[in-house]
Amino acid sequence: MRHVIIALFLLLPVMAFAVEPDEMLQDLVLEERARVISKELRCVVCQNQDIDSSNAGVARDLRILVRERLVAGDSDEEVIAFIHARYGDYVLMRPPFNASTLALWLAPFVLAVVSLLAGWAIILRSRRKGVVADFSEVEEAEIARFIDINTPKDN
Amino acid sequence: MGRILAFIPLAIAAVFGGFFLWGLNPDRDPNNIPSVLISQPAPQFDLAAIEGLETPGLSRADLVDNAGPVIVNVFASWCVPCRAEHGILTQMVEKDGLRLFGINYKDKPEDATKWLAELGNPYERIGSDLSGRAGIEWGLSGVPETFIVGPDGTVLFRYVGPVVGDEAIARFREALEQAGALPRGQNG
Amino acid sequence: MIWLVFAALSTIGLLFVGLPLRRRSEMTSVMADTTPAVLLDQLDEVKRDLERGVISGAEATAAEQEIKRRILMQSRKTAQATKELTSGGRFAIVLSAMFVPAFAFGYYAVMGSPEIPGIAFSERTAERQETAKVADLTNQLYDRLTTDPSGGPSEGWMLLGQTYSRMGRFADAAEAFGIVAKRPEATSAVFSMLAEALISAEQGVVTPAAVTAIEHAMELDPSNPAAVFYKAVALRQKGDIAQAHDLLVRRLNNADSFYPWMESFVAEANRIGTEIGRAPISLANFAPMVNAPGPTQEDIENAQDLTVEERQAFIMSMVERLAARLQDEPDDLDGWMRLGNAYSVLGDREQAIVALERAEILLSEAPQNDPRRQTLKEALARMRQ
Amino acid sequence: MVRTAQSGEFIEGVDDQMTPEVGHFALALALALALVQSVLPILGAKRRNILWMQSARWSAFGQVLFVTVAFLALMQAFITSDFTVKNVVENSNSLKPMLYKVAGTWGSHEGSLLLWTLILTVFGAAVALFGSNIPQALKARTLSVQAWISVGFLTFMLFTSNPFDRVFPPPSDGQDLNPLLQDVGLAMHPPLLYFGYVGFSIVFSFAVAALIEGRVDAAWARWVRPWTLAAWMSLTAGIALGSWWAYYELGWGGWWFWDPVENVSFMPWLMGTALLHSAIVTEKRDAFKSWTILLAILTFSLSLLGTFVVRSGLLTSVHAFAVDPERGLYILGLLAVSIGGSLALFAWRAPMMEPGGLFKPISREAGLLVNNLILTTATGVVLFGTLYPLFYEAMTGGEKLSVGPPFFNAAFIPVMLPLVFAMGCGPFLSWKRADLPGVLQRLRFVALLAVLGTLAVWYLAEGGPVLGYLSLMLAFWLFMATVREWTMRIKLFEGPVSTSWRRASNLPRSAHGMTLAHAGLAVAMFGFIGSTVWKSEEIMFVQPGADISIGGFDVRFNGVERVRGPNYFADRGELTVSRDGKYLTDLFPERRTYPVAQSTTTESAIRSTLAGDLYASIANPASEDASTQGAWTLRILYEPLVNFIWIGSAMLVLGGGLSLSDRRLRVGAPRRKAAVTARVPAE
Repeated sequence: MRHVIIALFLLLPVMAFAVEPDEMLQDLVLEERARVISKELRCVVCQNQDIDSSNAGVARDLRILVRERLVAGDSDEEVIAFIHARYGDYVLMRPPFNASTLALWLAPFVLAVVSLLAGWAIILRSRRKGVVADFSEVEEAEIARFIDINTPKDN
Repeated sequence: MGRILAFIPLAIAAVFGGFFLWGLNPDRDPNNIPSVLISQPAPQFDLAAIEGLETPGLSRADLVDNAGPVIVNVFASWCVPCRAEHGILTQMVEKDGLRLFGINYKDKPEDATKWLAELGNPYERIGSDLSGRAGIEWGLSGVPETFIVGPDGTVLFRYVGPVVGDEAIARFREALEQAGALPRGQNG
Repeated sequence: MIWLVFAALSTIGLLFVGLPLRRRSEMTSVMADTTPAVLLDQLDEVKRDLERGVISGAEATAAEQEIKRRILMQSRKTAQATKELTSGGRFAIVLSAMFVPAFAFGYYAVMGSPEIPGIAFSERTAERQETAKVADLTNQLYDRLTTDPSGGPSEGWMLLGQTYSRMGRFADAAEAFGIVAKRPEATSAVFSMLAEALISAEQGVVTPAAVTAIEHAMELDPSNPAAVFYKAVALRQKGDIAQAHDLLVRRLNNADSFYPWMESFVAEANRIGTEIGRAPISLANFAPMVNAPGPTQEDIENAQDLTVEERQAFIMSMVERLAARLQDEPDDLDGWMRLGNAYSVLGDREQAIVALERAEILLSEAPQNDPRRQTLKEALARMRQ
Repeated sequence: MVRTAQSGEFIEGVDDQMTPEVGHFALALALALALVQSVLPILGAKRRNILWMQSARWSAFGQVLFVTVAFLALMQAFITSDFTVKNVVENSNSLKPMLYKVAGTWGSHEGSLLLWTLILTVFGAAVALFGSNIPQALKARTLSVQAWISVGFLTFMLFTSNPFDRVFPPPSDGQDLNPLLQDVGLAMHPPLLYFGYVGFSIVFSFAVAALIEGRVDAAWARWVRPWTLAAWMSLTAGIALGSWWAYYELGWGGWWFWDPVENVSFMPWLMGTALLHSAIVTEKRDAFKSWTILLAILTFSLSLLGTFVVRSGLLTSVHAFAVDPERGLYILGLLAVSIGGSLALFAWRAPMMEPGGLFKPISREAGLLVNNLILTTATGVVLFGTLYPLFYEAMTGGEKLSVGPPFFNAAFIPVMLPLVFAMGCGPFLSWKRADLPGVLQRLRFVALLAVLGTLAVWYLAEGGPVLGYLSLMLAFWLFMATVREWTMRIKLFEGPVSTSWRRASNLPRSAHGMTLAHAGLAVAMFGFIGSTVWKSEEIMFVQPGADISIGGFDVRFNGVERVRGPNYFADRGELTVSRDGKYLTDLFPERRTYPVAQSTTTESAIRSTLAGDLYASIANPASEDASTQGAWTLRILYEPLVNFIWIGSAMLVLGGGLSLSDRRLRVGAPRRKAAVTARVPAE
């Protein structure tokens, strides 16, 4: 395990910014697309970083690759698919929508529906007509005594 | 009804707890990323030899139509764990007669040459991947990584990190046995 | 001193539990339930809100009704809860108070390390200076050796290499030993030290360079224990565990007396022996039992699962047996030297000197060119430092 | 042999040479007290034994004393760089600046656990000290439950992660603390975050005690409220500080990354916020009782979950501590006992609670219900998203998946936006039954203003996503509605200012607190939106003398200078910022190298104004092309409105503080004389 960590660290060059000027494309539209795509791809050697903000060597290679594919005329989806084919689901920051991620993508909807149902049930239950009985004389007296006993008498 | 509802939080917590217990299983390495290449044909790549070294280069064509499974090891002279792994791979070549190919990842030719001269060169072919592009094709996440490729060019196994230590070697040898590169049961 | 502090702390801990035992009269007042106060305040609040016009009159009445209903409930609850408060249970408190120090000392006795002092970094100037001095001297030595037109004396390089090794700079150490190893006068020890440095530098992996060094060391002196040891390591890494094991055992068998390196040999042999199912061996089999009654089967079995301390004690008893035998055969020169060595390994300097001096007397009758003279002189000098 | 002689001398030497062991011993005493406290008071409450119940008070004080002694002992070891303590060796260095030596005390897993326990005991002692308005039996039970948690964490620390493990002989110097963590913001971040995290423990203890006692009512809700508020404030401040740290230390200019560790601190916050609101309903209307209890349990459970995730290596994260499955198992056991136990107790007792006051679909209660449901849903989304990679891996047998910011942004924001809308209306609604047309009438003007404000921004700014404008409109809506509600309460503009002033000062402080906090959220939202939607960025190679223009500023790069710090050296860039030819300021971004820890950090330089931050950071070129020889990589960002995030967060915290200072929360506290008269009435 320790060795693996060493190995991973060795892939990190001297700290640099994530996106380097020499990687960037002259074409501003393509560059903008590249930045957007980069935020969708995970740096596989880092922990929860997209390749756009990672300074690992592999991330840099992937960024250059993304730009090369864009220059070659790929669409955004094709670029992502190209990298997805090599690194698998793990590389996608936005999990793909398929059978095994159905639960994840549906979770917000399911939770929202459950919440709505629960809220509705609670409100239904709470609007029942309560018995608004007045207090009897004995009860009034008891309340008055309670208030009297418990009122601070130091003033 | 209320009684059943009151149990729901406990039930959910129990399910979560079960997953956590599974997640703590010591064999699980949260940093390990499975390869999409397993059971897939080895990727297309064509790498020239390391400049100044007699060992020839490596391309996908060299990984198909072999008599038996071969090992593809990604290494670099700047990678400390690669040194540790080197002896073990050498031994597999010398003692078990396995065929070993190398991809020299992002390494200066002169460094790689010096490194191999110092530690010995067990590789049959070495491709020099200066740009790291072949590494991407292989879905590389770090160095070293070692693959077992079947005779038809199918990737059978991938090991991330150095094959060092009894446990790692045992795992690797088991994969070699399954691939048919080693006779079964030899490793006790 | 430290136990005094612990005792004081424990007393405080004990008091913290025991304190409720004092002061008894004030307690009942604290027992008042403050729920009524909260309810009354809520009533007040409705009144205030009404005055401020935040709520309408109807809202205020409804809210008041609700709070009054709670008051009613609370009032009945209070009426029901007539169960008397008790204030006994003093014994449980005393017992709990005693438990606190007892538990703390019990835990600490097992887990604490009272023998280790805390040392602030600023108090360690002497040590730092020492380290700096060693580093400085090492650098000086290195400079002298490298600027020496004749390449520097081998002794110098060896000293440098050993210093580097001790500092953990194995690659540098290997370089220093490597220079001597290229010279014609290189002994087996030079090569084995080189091998050791090379292997340490690679974190235990035997590289081809290390193998070459081991081979050279073995050629020059097949009995060099260090060479044999690393040869075994190399064999084991190549997968020839059986051969490695045999090699270690053979060397142990060839030893004529107890040497400090034997322990690591036995440990290594047992470590790799388990992999191929060899029976464990015991140091006792090879310890200096020339004429003494050998260890019983029971001894051997016991020795196998000993802790470090127990093993130390075990060796000690072996040494004592040797010492006892020498009382009967005081003319055994080799025996005295072995005993001296053994004591020095065990760290008993005075005993070692005594034994070596006995050997020195016996040795004075030996011829001048007896190699043991030199060994003894060195050993004595080392002990008397 | 020589060594023993020396250590003998040391032991008889100066006092502080034994502090590490004193710390260790003090922890053992704290554990002993916690054990006593976890049994005696709760038994006392059951048997109505006053002595036993009373013992909770002093053992709670004792615990805090001994844990403090241990904490100070560890701190002393860090300050003096005592490398006989393993934890100091691993996390400090003699060259480290004093501030970070002190902060190193809680920088590691062991030290932070000690801090955790310290705060845990502080909250217990605080209840013992200030909770004089809480009935004795409830207090005794609460403190016992708190002591159970103490026992759990003290044993965890002593048996798996002892901060006082020793090394002898000491190494010549220590390894350094991760330089990324050597920062003022971060030094203060964990203590605050833990105050929040751990503060919820006392609320949890109150909930469990109430379940054991079988009594939850308006009074209970009122006793618990100040503790909830205090914990919530700290957590808010802690999260805000952490995000501020990430913003200026990591050099990317981002302030939230949906990292698992961020998420696990965010979830207790969301739940805690729900709890805060649900407790109001319980207090005022005696309703939502089992729900409030459940929220109290869940909030602290999520805090524990956070601790578990950070320390077990279950998920990969930038911030996680060293991975250790054994520790993970121990915490999982702790989780199982505490969360499982409390939820089981809940399942058993909750159905027995009496139903509370009734209300109509349009009412303050319903509004707070909406708040609770949305916050719970949002928590669920974050929880599920954070843990899904683990679930996925378990279900598929080893396949991996990433759930990153794109998912959270897509799932979380749409869930939360309706809450912002509801927040605008909620305070206008009266209890039980609200007058909907009246409320709508009052809010018509607010809605109009929100639309106008958004249109104005749309006109001024150059485009942006629809979701951005929708969020902006809601932020305007929330801000205006909150202000409108406040002016209505104090009848501002409806009479003389003096009357309004008098009304304002008569208003309970908690009302002002709510207004401030709600407005704070709106302000923070402006920050979130501005710095996300209208952020601009320039990354380039620059030679000295180069000019860059960004966000209306002109930046000139003057070159780079090598400077030295106490335990690092740095390349410091010099930038001159001007606008329309007028000099504004100089910026000095640094790239620091820490030789001992062998790592590098970027120190960004920021020109902060209310309108936005000009944010510069520097690194040298990674490639060595001839064309870029001598050039430096410069990254300049313009982040509009970003400071509103921290201002809004500060308003949230202050709002909580105002609420906390409300005198109603202390009703029932004996006012010395009153205490005597409030003697148990002799029936």
